[in-house]
Amino acid sequence: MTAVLDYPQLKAALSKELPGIEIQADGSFLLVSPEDMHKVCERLTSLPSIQMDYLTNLTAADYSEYIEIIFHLNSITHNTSATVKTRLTDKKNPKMASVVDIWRGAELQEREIYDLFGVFFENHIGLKRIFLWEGFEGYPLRKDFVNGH
Amino acid sequence: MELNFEKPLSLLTLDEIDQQEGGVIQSFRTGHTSPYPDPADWLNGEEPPPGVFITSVEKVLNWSRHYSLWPVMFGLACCAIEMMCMAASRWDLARFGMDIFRASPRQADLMIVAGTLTWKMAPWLKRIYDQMPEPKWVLAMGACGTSGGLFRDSYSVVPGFNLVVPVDVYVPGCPPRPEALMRAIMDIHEKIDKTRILKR
Amino acid sequence: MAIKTENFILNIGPQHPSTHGVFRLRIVLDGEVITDLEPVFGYLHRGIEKLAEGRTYLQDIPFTDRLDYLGSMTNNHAYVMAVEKLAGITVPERAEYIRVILDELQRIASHLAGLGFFLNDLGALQTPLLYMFREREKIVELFDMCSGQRLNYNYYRFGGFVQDLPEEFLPALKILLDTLPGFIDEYEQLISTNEIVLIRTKGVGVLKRDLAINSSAAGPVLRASGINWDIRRNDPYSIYNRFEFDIPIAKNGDTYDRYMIRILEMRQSVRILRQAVKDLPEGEIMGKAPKLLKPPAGEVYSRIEGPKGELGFYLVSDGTDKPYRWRVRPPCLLNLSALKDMVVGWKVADLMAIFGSIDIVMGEVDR
Amino acid sequence: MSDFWIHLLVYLVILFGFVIVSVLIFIWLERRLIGRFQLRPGPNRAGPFGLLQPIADAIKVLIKEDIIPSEADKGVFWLAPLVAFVPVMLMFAAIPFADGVMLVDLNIGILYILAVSSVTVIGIFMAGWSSNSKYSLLGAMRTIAQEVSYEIPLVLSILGVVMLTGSLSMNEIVKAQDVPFILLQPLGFFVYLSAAMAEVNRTPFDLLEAESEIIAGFHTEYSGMKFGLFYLMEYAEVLAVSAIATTLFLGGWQGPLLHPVFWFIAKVLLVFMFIIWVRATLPRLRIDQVMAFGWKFLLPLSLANLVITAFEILIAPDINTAVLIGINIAVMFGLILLFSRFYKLGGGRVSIK
Repeated sequence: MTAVLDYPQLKAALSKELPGIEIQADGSFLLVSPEDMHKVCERLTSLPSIQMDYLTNLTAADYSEYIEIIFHLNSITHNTSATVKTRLTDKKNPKMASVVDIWRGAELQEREIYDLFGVFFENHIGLKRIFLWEGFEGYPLRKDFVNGH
Repeated sequence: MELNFEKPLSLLTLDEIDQQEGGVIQSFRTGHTSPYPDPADWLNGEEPPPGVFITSVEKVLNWSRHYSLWPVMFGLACCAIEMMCMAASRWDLARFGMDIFRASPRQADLMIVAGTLTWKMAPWLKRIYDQMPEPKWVLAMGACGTSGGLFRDSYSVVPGFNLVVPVDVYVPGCPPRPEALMRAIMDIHEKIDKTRILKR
Repeated sequence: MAIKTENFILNIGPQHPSTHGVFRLRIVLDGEVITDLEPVFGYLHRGIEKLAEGRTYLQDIPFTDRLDYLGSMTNNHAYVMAVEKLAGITVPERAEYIRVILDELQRIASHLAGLGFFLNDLGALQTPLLYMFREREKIVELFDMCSGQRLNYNYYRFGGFVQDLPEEFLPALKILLDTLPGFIDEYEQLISTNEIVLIRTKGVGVLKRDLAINSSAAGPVLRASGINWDIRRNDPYSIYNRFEFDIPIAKNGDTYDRYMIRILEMRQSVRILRQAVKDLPEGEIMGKAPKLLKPPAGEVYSRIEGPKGELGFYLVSDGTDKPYRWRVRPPCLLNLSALKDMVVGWKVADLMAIFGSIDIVMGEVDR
Repeated sequence: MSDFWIHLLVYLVILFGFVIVSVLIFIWLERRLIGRFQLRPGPNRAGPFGLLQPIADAIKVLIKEDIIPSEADKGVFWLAPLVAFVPVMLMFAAIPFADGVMLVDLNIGILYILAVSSVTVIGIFMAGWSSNSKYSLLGAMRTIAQEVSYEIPLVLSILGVVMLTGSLSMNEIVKAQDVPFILLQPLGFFVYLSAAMAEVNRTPFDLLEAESEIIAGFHTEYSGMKFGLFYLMEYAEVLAVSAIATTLFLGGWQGPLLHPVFWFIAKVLLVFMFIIWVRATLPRLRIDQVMAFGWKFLLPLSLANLVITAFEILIAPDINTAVLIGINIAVMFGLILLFSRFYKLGGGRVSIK
């Protein structure tokens, strides 16, 4: 059975490793601020006790005040799973550091988020629209995108 | 609609090529809003004049086109699987002489467009249609062909193939059963038998 | 004085006999050897995730059929299970068993189609494809009996099924289960030891172990590289923990292993089907589910082991009858993230073999 | 003088009629047989048992629109089908249908056939090059590599037969076969058949128009009558190859009681069905594996075959044939197993910097 990590304990382990950043672990996920998301992800994959080496799913959701980026992670060795989220409050041009250098599987999923939500990922290895064509204006999966022709 | 590059293709960076293609798709989308009229001139043709020689030549030529209709592979989505099932052993399409699925449009007569057509794919469909030599027919397979089907109000789906190419036969169903597709191909055979070679 | 050679950019366009639908590859060739490769997606992007947000939960089930249209039953199961987890609906015993039967049948049908297309890309002029379509027709015949449709079934409902299996379903399934292992042995004799298939696939397109994990590959592609990760075993859903079957793992992750994994998985599916048919209980089919489903606000990520890999649904509900966010984890798309590392250095003919062995369906890649 | 012209005219009509009719029969046979291999009936609607299907194909292809791509090199594009088809027709001039019944009984018959048959490569390459499309160019390049490099094992395997008969004339070769040479020259037959299948681009060497890789190879851009000519050329080549195989190895028109021409056609059909059977079952080899197979496997085998035949002729001309056949077959299997042990087929991955 894939055990879900106990979030407060995970929060303790991470804040011991990275003293400066603040993480919330209230509900069923870990909430991290976008700036130090990259550092947290590095720790998650490098710590031998956690070792979240399998990025199952990376997606986004457009809420009224922020765009939420959701990481579903798995550890193949320990057979555990975790959900880590970050919220981009600036909805005009949301920006975030890309995690391609940590998980190669994130490349296509980040391109999809850029294409359908407009979230720009810094130092991504080839950030282009994946599904729509270059001249398409607007980001379809945003709630304010009118679905007409 | 041609992708006319000023510089040769190999010197262009990939982003410039993408920009060019994006521009083509965008202009294609705005340019194609009204559907092509369905070619139905064979319907109201009056009986051919009594000249024996003309009708028998026409009969032979139509017979040869009827039995040697080579389809071009244009499988887009789920309908393509049903098209393959029809070409497989149970509903063998080869009985009608159509077993060679030509990969290159130059040698094909019939284009079975099977699946959902998106605006990004539309210019390619038009180009493949233009590349096919003259006596050619189009069979729009599935609900996506007639009206965009399940995805009609999506931002990236062409609502009906007749916006892009003149369609001869529409096949309802999502996906239509192989028997329905076979029936549509027989409709095309009927159409071929009735066409007048020498336009009067 | 080195000869000045120029690279040859070839565009394996959206319409191509062996790209399994509308997938485009821009490859840079040096003679026959591929030096660079850039996949282009989006020619079948119908925007299903945007359309699904505009329809109620029940009306979204037909969308799941058209995602991976070679594995509609498993897609339905994944989505329906996610909504049941979200709304807390329980499924009766008989419905769980029927779901396992239909999933394993769909896995065999999807592997048969995938292997057929793969051998077609190796150049064996559709003959193996038509033999494997003969078996697939039998399974599609069974699905036609119970759901009335040959390809997009729309048969699952929240809480179970609307109609029970027709009475001629089980006898036909028993006949199929007796004949299928014979056919799989026939394929093994004809193909697995064929000299030309071995030369074309052994050691070609190797996906190493850590790159497979890092690039979130899933299903047969992951297990071919030697990683023991199968959702039915690691994170059992529905009643998979009641059946004993083993997970085929290969060692060196080349094209031959990906082919052999699918053959062995078909044998395991027949084993599961035999156990499921043996102790299929009687009882009602439909659990207690409201007609107009309004799940409580919240989110869920539930996943199953589809034929192509881990198929997950991430649903966010805001209490209304329409989902707020409807996300599919596409195994076919993520299996392609390491395509470049597997293909660079090989020849054009190998590109087709490697691409065929990953076995993707464009409906799920582009959504 | 005049009977020469009459002879020429009659035989020209016979040859053209024979080739056209047998190509039509071959097309029908191939589509029906591949259908039967794939559990499906194959064309049976056009006429009884689909017999009129090839005629329907031929008429349709002839009246199809003939497209010449705009950037194509018009002259070469137009000439390519001719340069590819004419040599195949020339090959039939020296093939004996019965004792002495042939257009011209050249005393260098087999040499003439081999010389003419290598001209089709130029026609195919002209087609690939002039249609100015990437896929055709890739197909053209593969053609040259494959057909030129399989010419050598082909010639060497035929040399074995010529050594046994002592003459190059096709008629003499058939007459000298009281025992069909397939028994005296099993290795020669094996090398000849594989090299001929590569010459004619049939699976497992059909790199040329590999549907799954490069669409339709050199005739991607051809349509209408030009494509019909290529289609005809492809089947005429297979007919020529099986006709040569029967005259050289299966004893040509020799047969117990029926008329010689009947035996000749029956054997040609037999070889053709074998080629269809191979095409319907085997997958395709990669281009570098085809090259390695040709140079590293077939070539040494044909050289070894020459040495053994020469050895047999010189040292022991009067062994009775049964022992000789036994030795040859044993040598054949020994050599094939020995060679296939220590040679690697084709390179693996090229490391890209």
